[in-house]
Amino acid sequence: MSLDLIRDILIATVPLLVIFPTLFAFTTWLERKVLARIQNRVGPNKVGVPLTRYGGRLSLFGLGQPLADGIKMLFKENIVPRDADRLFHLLAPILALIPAMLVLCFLPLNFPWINDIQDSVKAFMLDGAVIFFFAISGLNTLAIFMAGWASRNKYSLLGGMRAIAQMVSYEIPLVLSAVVVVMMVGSLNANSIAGAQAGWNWFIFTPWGFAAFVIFFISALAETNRSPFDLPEAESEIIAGYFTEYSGFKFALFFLGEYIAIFAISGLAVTLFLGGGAGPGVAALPWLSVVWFLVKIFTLIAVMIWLRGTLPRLRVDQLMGFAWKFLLPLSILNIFIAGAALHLVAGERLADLDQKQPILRQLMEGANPLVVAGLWIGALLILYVAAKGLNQLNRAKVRPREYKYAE
Amino acid sequence: MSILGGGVFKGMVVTLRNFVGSYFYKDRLTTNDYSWRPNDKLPQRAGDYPKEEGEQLRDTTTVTNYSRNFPMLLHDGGEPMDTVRCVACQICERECPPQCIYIEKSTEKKENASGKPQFYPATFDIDVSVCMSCQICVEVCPFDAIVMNSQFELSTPNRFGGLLLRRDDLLKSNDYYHRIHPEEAAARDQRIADEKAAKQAKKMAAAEAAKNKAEEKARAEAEANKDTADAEKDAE
Amino acid sequence: MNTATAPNYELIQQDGLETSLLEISMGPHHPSTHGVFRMDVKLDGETVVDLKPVFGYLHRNHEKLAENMSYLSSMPFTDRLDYFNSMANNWAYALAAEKLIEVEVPERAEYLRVVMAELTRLVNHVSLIGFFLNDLGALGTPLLYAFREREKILDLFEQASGARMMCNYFRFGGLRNDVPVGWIGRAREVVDRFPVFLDEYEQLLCENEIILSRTQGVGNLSRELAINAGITGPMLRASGVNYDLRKVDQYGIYDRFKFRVPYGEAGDCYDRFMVRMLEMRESVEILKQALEGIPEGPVMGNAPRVFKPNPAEVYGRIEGPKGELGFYLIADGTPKPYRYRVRPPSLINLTVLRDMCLGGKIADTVIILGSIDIVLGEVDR
Amino acid sequence: MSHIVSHEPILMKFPGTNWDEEAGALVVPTAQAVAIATWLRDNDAFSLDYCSNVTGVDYLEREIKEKITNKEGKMETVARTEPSRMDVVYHLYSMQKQTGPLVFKQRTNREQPEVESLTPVWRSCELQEREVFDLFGVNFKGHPDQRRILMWDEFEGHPMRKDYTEPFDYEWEPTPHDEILEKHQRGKVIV
Repeated sequence: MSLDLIRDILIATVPLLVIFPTLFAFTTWLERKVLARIQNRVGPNKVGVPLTRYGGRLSLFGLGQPLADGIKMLFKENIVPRDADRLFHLLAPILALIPAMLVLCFLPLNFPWINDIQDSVKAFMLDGAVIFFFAISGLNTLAIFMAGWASRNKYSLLGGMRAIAQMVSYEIPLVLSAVVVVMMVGSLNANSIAGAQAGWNWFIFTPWGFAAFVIFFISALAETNRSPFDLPEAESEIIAGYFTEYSGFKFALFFLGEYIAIFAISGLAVTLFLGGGAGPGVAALPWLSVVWFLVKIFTLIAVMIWLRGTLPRLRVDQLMGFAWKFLLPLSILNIFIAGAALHLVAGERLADLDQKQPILRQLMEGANPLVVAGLWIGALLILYVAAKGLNQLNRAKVRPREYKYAE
Repeated sequence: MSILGGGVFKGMVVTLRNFVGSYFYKDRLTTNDYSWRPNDKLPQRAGDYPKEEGEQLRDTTTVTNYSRNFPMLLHDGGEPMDTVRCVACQICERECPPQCIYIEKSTEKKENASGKPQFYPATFDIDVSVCMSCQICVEVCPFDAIVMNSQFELSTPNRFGGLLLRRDDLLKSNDYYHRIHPEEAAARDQRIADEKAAKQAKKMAAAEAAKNKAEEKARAEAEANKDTADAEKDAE
Repeated sequence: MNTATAPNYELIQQDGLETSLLEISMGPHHPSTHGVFRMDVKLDGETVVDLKPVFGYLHRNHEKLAENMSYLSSMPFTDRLDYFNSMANNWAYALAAEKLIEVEVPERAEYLRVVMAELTRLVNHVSLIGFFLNDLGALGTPLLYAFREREKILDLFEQASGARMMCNYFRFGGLRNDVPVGWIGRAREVVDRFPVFLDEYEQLLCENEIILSRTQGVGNLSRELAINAGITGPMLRASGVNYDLRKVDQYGIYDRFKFRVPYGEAGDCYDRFMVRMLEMRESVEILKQALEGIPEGPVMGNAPRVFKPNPAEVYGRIEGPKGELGFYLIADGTPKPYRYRVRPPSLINLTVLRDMCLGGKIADTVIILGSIDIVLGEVDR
Repeated sequence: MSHIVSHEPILMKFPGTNWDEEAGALVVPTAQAVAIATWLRDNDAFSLDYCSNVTGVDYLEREIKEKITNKEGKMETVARTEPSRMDVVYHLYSMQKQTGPLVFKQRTNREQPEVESLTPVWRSCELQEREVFDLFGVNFKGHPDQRRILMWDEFEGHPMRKDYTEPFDYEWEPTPHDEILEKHQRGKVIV
């Protein structure tokens, strides 16, 4: 282990371990402020720098709140139920955090200091990055069930079982919608996928790309137990689900794990569909791509928070029905449409598309716009009709009712 | 809605409108921000008041001038015990639903504001931890001696004696009453004034009736002696 | 067909694997039991196999208290029965007591009574829908919109009676004091702005696919079982029975106002939710008409100073927001009632909780309990 | 007010019942209670399909002074001692006809109160009859699930009875309030 290899490893990993937990703190603040404003409240604004001499306080718009929460979590008593499975009770939050952190390294964040370290350390250069991503993030399910089982509490057990069922069944639509992009780009390397969307031709602007993005986003919500799918920790039914018996720093670890998982999966969504670091001005200042990357991640997180403030929760059987009978067939159909569209547009030029250049630009030069527009509307129409059909198929007639009045 | 997920989007439009609205329309935010100056601590113990008796340091906009919390005894200004209105008739003690008032009547009488010797309450305790601020005592009191205060910061660290308000903690002046409940105080004073005026008028009427009855009697006697005088004159 | 026979779920014997049911006690300290109420639930996986409600955690024996106190002294305790609408409880008790003595309630007091009762109905329905959405999982947003509107009405109560929730405002023969100057104007302003809020609320909730699929067809209550089990209030009207005491008994001066009574037919959670939404609009209609026609004049009739009715038995009932709230009083000539009984709509509406929850998921139990609208102060008295 | 239910036809049909004029209630022998109740519910003339309120009333031994005009037409008060009894009162309404209350009483003694349960007829009596059992001690024959509803199961005694004495309050703590209560009890009896 030569000295400069260790140096390069540290350069590659330490920023990730520093930047993302601070972003976690910022996200908790953002979530509480946005949710508060949605509910016509003001949100945290009391924690700040007390200026005792002037008898006032620098409120910093509540930015001190995550810090205060962190410190509070450190000092909270760490209760472990008497006959809980102590080892696994302790292990679960750590296992929830490690894969989320690990997966962060594959996001194509080319920080400015990235190009003077050796290639072997640049994780996102890994050829099978997307596959590795899904493999590692599958561990999260195991952690949640371990927490549910180890706390010997009926509600946590229910929460744990719900978590397994939900995450396993939403893994498939997630992967299938990612397959569409991989098929287009032809490589699993996160960097080449991002490269293939340089300039403005992101994959979301294609019909099958847009459908795949919607499916990916919905499945991502389910993967990270966010808003309409937050069944494993459904407050109103099973108190706090798998982390009912967690308090103190272990509880904070679960939260950190959950938010880093949200970063990771929205980072992947940005890489696959929203063109990674691509954005105006990247050519002039290359490190601007990191800023664009984070801005896109935060827009996705803002939409997640907005959903959390509006939507109620699904029931377990509806959740499963939605995944297996609606998202799965739709994503498979989407793959066929993408393949057919590619074949129709590119025709015989399919073989000599080189990976480095943006795929879409190459596709667009050859074909005349009329055919492409027709394809666009055709694909979207087929997808919409399929979605309506599937929806009627597996859900009872559910629509608002008219009511009679008595004088 | 016919399109898939239409209802969900309409709901999200509402939350977006509320999100944006809460920055512009101040009346949407119902949570009012209590004063955050650290040294402006809420007055904790009952005796912990500045010289201005009963005055709350915080802006009383949060406490409207209709809210009622715990009873207080009224006195008409000056030295509290000289002008106390309460005559310890113990009707309020008997009517109080949670029985949280305890009165011990004084043995000897004392001059009250209008100069008439009157009993006064030697001890008048209200157990504020039991009182449910239902205002029944104010209704049944025939002398307008007890009214509701709007002071609610009475928390004390001492669990037993701290919440038992003695007579001196309860006594408040009438103009303090005017300051916290202007309308109600004005209406009450008006009613007392009317009753006094009515009593005055009745007394005057009674006095006149008595006076002119006395005159008639006097006139009747005058005539009577006049008749007897004439009779004697005739007799001679 | 009076006792619905529950489907018999015997112990699960699957190919030699004898397993047992998961027995959960959802209660008394649970986020969505609306107070200290416990349900012993037996679960087969997520489906509910058996459910046994347990009451009594908030029992203060309000009736024994009332029998040791004068009639007037137990009026403030009626605020604590259903602490969400104290004015409606006061009115029910005042209505029953007024049957014991001959007292004539002045016009202005009758109008103000209708205004206060309808304002409490708005507060109750708005808060209930907020709690119902909380049980469904919408993290507090509808509830906080509801509380924002509830604050405006509670300020009106505070200005009229002195207290926001424990009003103790009604007396036998009228009201304790008149509303302050300018109150009617403020009330009219709040009532005019309420439909705007209701439109926003309906746009947020009534067509949301997730709410539709979670509440339609859940907790069905048939017409016959509803009548037989003595269900009253919006829950009964959601099952299709048109029985509203404001139209049946026409107590107070409800016959002077033109309003309609919405009712559903399926009797599931969605109907109960929608009937309450539509009922709020009708209450706003009543409030508009009542606030227009309030006459001037006294608010207190010539009630005797010491309330000492001669021996009689009386049962007065009103259409409370949760159902028929009744007071059964037996007077024996002394200033204390001989027997004082409160007919609690929440407790009786819980009779059918087990029938509606069997066979559903545990998530449905929470919503069905939410749609029944119980307040433990009234259930346990 | 929804119009009052006439009770004469019931008296004719079921001779065992009699009409308590002063309370305005139909007193029914417990033996025939279920039969009468089912008839009232299913009969078209009455169709009392909604039992709104079920409660118990406890009457101790008491003597009532009544002013009656005796033979010479003079008013004089006669003291009459009334035996102790326990009533279970049902208020019946009809939702179809929207007709007013018919008060329906079952009487029993105080030592061994035993009454016919009407839960098979109206489901709304189920919880209310359990409450009467819990607070008054009236045993309802035929009740599907007769348990204590408000008190905890190991509780002895029935609180709503007039002669109920409170058990020793083992959770008592010295509070200023209880000085006041003692002073209340010592001198003044609450009228």
